Amino acid sequence: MRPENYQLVALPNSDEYELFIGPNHPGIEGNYAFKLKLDGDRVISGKADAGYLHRGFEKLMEGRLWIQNLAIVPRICVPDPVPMEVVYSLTVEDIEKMEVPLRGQWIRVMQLELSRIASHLFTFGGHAATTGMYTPSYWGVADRDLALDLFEELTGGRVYHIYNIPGGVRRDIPNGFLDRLSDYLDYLETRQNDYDNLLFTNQVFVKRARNVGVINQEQALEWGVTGPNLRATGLAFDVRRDDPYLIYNELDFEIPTQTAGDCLARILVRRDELFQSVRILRQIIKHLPSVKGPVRAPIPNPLAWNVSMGESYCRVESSKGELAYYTVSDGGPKPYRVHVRGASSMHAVQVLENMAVGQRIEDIAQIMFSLDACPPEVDR
Amino acid sequence: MSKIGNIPVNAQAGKKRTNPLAGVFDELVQFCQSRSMFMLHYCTGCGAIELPPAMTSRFDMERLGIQPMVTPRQADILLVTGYVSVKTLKRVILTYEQMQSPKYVIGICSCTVNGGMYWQSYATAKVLNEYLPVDVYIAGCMPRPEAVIEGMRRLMRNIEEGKGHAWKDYFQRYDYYLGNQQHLFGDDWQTPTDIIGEARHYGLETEQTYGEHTRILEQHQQPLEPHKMRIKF
Amino acid sequence: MSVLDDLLLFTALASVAIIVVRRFASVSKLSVIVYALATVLLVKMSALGYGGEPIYSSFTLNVLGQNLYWRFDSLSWFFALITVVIALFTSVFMSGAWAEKYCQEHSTEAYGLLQAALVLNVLSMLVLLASGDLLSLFIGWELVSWASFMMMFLNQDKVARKAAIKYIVYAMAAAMSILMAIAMTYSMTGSLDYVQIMQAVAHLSNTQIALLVTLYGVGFGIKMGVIPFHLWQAAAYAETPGPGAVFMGAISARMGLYALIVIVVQIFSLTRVAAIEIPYTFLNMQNILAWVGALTTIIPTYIALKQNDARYLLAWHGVGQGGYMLLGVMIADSIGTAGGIMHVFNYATYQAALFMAVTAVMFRTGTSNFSKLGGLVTQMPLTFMVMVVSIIGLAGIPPMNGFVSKWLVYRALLLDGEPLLFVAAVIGTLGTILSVYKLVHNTFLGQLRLEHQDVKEAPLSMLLPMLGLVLIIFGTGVMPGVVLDWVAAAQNAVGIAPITHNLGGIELAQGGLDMIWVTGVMFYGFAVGAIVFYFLGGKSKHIHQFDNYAGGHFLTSKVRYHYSNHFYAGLMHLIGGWYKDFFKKLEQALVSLVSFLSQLSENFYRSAQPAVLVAAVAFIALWFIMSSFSMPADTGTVAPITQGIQGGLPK
Amino acid sequence: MSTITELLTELFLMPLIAFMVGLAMVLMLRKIGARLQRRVGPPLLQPIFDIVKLYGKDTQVSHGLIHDIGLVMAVGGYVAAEIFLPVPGMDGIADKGGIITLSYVMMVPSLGLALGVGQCANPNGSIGISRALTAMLAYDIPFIIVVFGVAAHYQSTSLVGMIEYQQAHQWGIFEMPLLAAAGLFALQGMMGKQPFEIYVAPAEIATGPMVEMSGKYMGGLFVMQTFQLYTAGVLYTSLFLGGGSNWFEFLLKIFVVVAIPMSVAFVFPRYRTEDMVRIMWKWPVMAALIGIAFVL
Amino acid sequence: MNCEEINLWLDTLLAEIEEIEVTRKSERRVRVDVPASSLPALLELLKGKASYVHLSAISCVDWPDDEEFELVYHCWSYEAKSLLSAHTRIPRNSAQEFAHYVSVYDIYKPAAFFERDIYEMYGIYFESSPYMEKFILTEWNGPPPMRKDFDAEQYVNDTFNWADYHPQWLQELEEDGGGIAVRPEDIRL
Repeated sequence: MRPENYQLVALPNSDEYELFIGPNHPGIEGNYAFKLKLDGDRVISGKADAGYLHRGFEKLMEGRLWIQNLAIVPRICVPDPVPMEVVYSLTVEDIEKMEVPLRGQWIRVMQLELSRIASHLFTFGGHAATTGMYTPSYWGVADRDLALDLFEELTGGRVYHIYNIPGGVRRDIPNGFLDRLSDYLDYLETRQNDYDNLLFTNQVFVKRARNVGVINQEQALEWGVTGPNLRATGLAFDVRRDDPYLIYNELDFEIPTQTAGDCLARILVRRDELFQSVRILRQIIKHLPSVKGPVRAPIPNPLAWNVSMGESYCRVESSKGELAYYTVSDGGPKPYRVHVRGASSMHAVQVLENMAVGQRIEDIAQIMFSLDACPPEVDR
Repeated sequence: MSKIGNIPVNAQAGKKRTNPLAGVFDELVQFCQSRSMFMLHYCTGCGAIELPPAMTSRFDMERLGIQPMVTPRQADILLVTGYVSVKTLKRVILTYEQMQSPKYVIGICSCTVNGGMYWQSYATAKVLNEYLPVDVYIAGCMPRPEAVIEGMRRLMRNIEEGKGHAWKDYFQRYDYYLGNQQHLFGDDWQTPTDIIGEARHYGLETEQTYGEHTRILEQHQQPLEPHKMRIKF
Repeated sequence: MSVLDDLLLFTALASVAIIVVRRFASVSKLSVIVYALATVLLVKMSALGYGGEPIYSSFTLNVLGQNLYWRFDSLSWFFALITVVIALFTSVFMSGAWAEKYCQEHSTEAYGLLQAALVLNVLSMLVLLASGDLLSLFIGWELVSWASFMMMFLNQDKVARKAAIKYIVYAMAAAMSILMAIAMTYSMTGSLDYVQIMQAVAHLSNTQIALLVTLYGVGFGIKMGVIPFHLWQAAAYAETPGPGAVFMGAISARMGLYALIVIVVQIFSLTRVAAIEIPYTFLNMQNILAWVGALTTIIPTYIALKQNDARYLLAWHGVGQGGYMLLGVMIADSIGTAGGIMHVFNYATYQAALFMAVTAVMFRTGTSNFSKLGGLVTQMPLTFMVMVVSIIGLAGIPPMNGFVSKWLVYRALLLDGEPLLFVAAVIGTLGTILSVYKLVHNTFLGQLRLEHQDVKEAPLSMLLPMLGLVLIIFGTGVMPGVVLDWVAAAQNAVGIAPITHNLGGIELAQGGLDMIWVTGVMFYGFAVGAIVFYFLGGKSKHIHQFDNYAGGHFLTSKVRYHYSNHFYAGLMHLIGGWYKDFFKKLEQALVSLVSFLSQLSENFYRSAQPAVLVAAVAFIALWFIMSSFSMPADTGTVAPITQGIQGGLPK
Repeated sequence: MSTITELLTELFLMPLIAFMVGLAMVLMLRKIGARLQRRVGPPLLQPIFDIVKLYGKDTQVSHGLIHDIGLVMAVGGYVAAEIFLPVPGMDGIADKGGIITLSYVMMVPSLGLALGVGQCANPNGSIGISRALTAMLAYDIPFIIVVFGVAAHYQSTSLVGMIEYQQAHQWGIFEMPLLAAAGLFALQGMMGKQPFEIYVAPAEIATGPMVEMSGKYMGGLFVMQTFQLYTAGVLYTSLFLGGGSNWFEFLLKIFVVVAIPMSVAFVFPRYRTEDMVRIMWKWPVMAALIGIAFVL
Repeated sequence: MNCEEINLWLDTLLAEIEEIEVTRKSERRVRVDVPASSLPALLELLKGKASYVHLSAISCVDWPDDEEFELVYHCWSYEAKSLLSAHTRIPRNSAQEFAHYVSVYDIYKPAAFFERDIYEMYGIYFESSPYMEKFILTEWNGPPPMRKDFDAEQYVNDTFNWADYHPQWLQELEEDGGGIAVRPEDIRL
């Protein structure tokens, strides 16, 4: 930094001191920082510090073709990239008034739900690790890896798939994919008991997570909390059901809620959501073979595709919460403006700063992970 | 234009170890260094997402003696996982300087090599080895866990064969690295770590340690002498 | 003229001399010489330390048919030695640079007064220790109380004045309690002489003994600051000007223990005390006293844990450590009492060193508030060393001397089969470790503040006594036999089987202690550790404090990166609610009563001098109690006694 | 003359054996963890690799003399403590100190480390130390009650005497099951493993005391850990499992003892500080006090 | 109130505001164009009277040709289950000085984040917004980067170097007439 920062100054006669959680800290999710002012172990105030992951996505996208942008959108949120591709495609389809073939829609939902499973498995481990239990993160990441294998088979990429394009998905599912998916779901269900015993009903964990980082419903609405974090306060709202996109209104699933609004409630909501996703995937496995037809609508030459003028705001339910893109086209080969409303842009900044006040240093990392914030969504 | 390639390191500089026994056991130490690598828990970019799989049950890095460590003091390897924004780069450099030698930098993902898919981004630094001496690059977007582990094994082999000396380059050609840092961050860039002092202390300095950029640093810098324990009445 | 006469006379003359020359700069040198000569005189009596016969003073007084006389036995000599040696160290400590600074900040007069107060304290303590009967004991007691008060009252600070007044109120209560007890003893036994009382005690009933022990216990306990009378001490000692705090903190409160040993252990004998069963409980009088000791180790220690000022923290520990002594003495076997008595010596050494270190820090930085300190180790390394050695002693960790006496107490509790007392003692010790780390961390470790960048090491005149004390702490830790010799003689004098010991500790069939071996092995371990550290590892580089892990951030000078307040926050979440301040509220009720009385008297006397006020209040209270005492005892025998006592009052 | 040679051998051998056995225990710890986490785990010599590498670092930072001395005290204190612990065929100076001395000598490394970390001027470290000392307060109370009970039962504070008694009669664990259970609980805290891992807590305070430790400083902590595991195992074995009449039996016992807390460690998160103190002062203290009532 | 009633209520509400233009794009999407002066009042009404409690996002679009910034407030109603996008346009300033607008933080708390974001990226100063300071771009000294007149590629080429990656195997390929078919500078569109 600047030399003047090292020029000694008299410190105020106060007992407050500062701690830096992140960017190089195990208690932070990704490259992000949370600066704390503490007195003893009580947090006086917390200040989020973002920008470590800033790449100027929105600027980058203005400089690339509509189709090229598909390659960079999943990079905005790494643990859960599929919704990014889908929602970007949705806005383009909305501007172009394209109709995605039904089979394409089913496959998209399949990916979305599989991605949700992978993301939640990742989160459990992270949350448990902040409380000192590392075994769930070992298990969770390994089990997530099996989902990534499925993705690899389906799309060719483990983490970044670039499988959705405006108009549908790039290609149909491989032979026998649904069987392997079904096996994976069976496996996940056999693991349910292990996870419950190890994590969700572990007395020590429950003691750590209960009544920590409580948001009530009013605060949640005021601060714009979305997704599982909102459902953990008792409001059964889910974009998939209440603002349905793709074929979600044809699927039968529940919206798990908890009322406590604390860290435990949030992780339990995610746990239930994971098994709701399993339920959705089972329906897809059952229905998908009967949905015939192409997987994508024809699009013009992608290298010379001038999307017609218009604007569209589309949102989906990602594993972190409400994810939305605002896309503006001026009829040119490149987007005029793409605004990414990351699901975590509220959680990781204002909600966290508000929740941290008065909490204890023990719980800060846990609160952060229980909100399941994804810093690159803030930075973009 | 910087050139990716083998960094010309004078491996013999600083060879005279302060530890009298280490000369005898040099190879043993080198072997152990290759078999026990503590990597820093610092996710600088999106490539970090492939580290948990590499660390955990499926690929299990610990069987190679690699384990994550929390603070730069404890760690040997700095994994720069993907693009580094300028804001992060400052922290990465600080973190690197706070790490203790022998230390290694692995650039994971294509973005560290040449900007990758963010080549036109105003916020990310493009070529990592302009700012830090990089031991191994693992290209890919993003490299699979197998590739990460393979890269680690390459580093292990390098160390075992006595080739992992890129860290000395940072001391020996500090002026070059500092110049690039100053170009990006401004001339009054100063980290609290005293690299020149360290190079002097451990006998790692060469003529190229000093230059115009270190002179600029000396003009600007606030000297950070450690508090010496002293008995003064 | 016996040696004791020499000592007392010499000290008395020296007091006069010091008071006379108090305005001159030479007073500091004079006082050092005085204490050094007093030490020489004590050394001349050193036969007492090895089981010699008591030495009597040739000066006696005859008051109302009672022969008042003064004598030194092994126990008195032991306490006297500690007193004079600590006074010597203190006088050296306050002679040089500290004196200059104090004179500048206050006045030469104030400094002279401090010296005078110190020498009067020493004199009065010697008189107390030399007392040969109850009346001379009481005279000495009163002298000590007022001398202490004088010392505390020197600090003009409001808080200090308040603490001093609080103290004198407590002291008056103690004096009354003792006076009452003495009167009753006289009425029951017809004598004030120790030997005669000792013989008469056999004929007393249990109730009488219980009453007497309670009264004496309250009186002496107040001086010791045992539960529930612990509230006055910490503030009073902490606020006394530096060297005064050193002296008072180290030894003053131990006079209560001395008197308690003489009366309860020597005269009544603990077997007799133990025979007194408390109705409806499983406890006896001895248990009660032991539990008072145990609680005194715990409660003040944990109050100390919450302090945010170094002097207060230490002063509270002083209260707590008194508990170990009482506990050890009350175990009543040879090991336990040895531990208790030896702890007086050990405690005096490290507490003096600690107060000196804190005073040195205050001398250099002007504050003892933890929030404003930190990182001084690089500036004051020797003071830091003194503090570390002393806290190791205070925490009772080998190889310092505090460990030995605590070991003896634990060992006795173990042999005695007292699990709860044992646990209580251990809880106290653990609390001590916690708070002494807080002390050393918040003053010497951590971030160095801007205003302390140029702080220097404590001046030599202050450093030398500290280092001398450190040598004693370590030396008697390695060779506790030196002190145990004296302790054994003292035990013999009070009629307890002396402890069998050797130079390195004690030998017991079921596990003894040999500190020479223990220390040897520990230093062997450190040597191995040093070899491993310095020869197996490479060179290291000393770095600036800004070059520090901050989660990848750049530390700047604006960041306070030092954890000092609420140091044990996690623990306090659990036990914080247990600080109920029950005792404080009780005390507040009493204080408001006293202040009411003092305001009344202010109206009477229209005097602005608080000292006079307090004296007046005290006198009225005394008169009130005396008259109420004589009312029921209207039946003949008591009347002359009250007269006798009034005749024997020192004022 | 022979006693002196014997003693010198013991002074040399006892810490060395402790270190070697401790290394094996560290390996066991990591292997148990790996198995529970369904992976392979480190190679056999990994603990040695780590320590040699750390000591072989070319550069390392010191925050001052006390930082160095703290590490010397930390390792040295444990080296000394090992000599108080009787092992088959070697008594060291166990007869000169006894268990009370041992438990206080074992505090020396903690104190040394605390001083060293304090000089690092990092609040993470200071918080870690404040938590570590709180943890010590928490587990030492049940532990000291257990020690009291055991010493009262065997009528001795000498570990040698206790072992002799047990080998002549019966293992302490059968005579004092409640105390043994409480002791095992305290052992978990003493080893600083989950659920009592509060003072390392990487996600909260970035490994607390270790935060500024590099190279040989970190290496010292690794060495300290080996001693810590060994000491805990041997102490428990001596108190309750009759020590060892031969090395095989002895090693078997200490490995079993240490394996129990290690297995528990990987399936629990850590308690908060006050929860940890509460639980330590509740169950093991209760069990130990009842156990003492049986013993006395 | 069910959805239809709210929607009906909304329509009457919207009719009250002057110069407003309402487009119902689909069942759940309403587009409203308001002048900048009426926007806070509209949001106030939306939140207070029509249950649009959730501010999903504030988007900013730069129209340099019109010398205007377009601000889009996306509000969601949990009860009506409909998303209302309020578009407004404010005059655009040069990169050196800020454009000014009012904050809606007192209506919608989440606005603070988006307003700060727009402040950094476009240089629009929102009066009375709580955190008008740098957040993401704390170490950025250039102009607000999202403005159309900031040329990122130019900046990148001026600031950064490129690694010259030309290994042996590539040289061999090129000797055989292969290699990279289109150089990066050629494929720029």
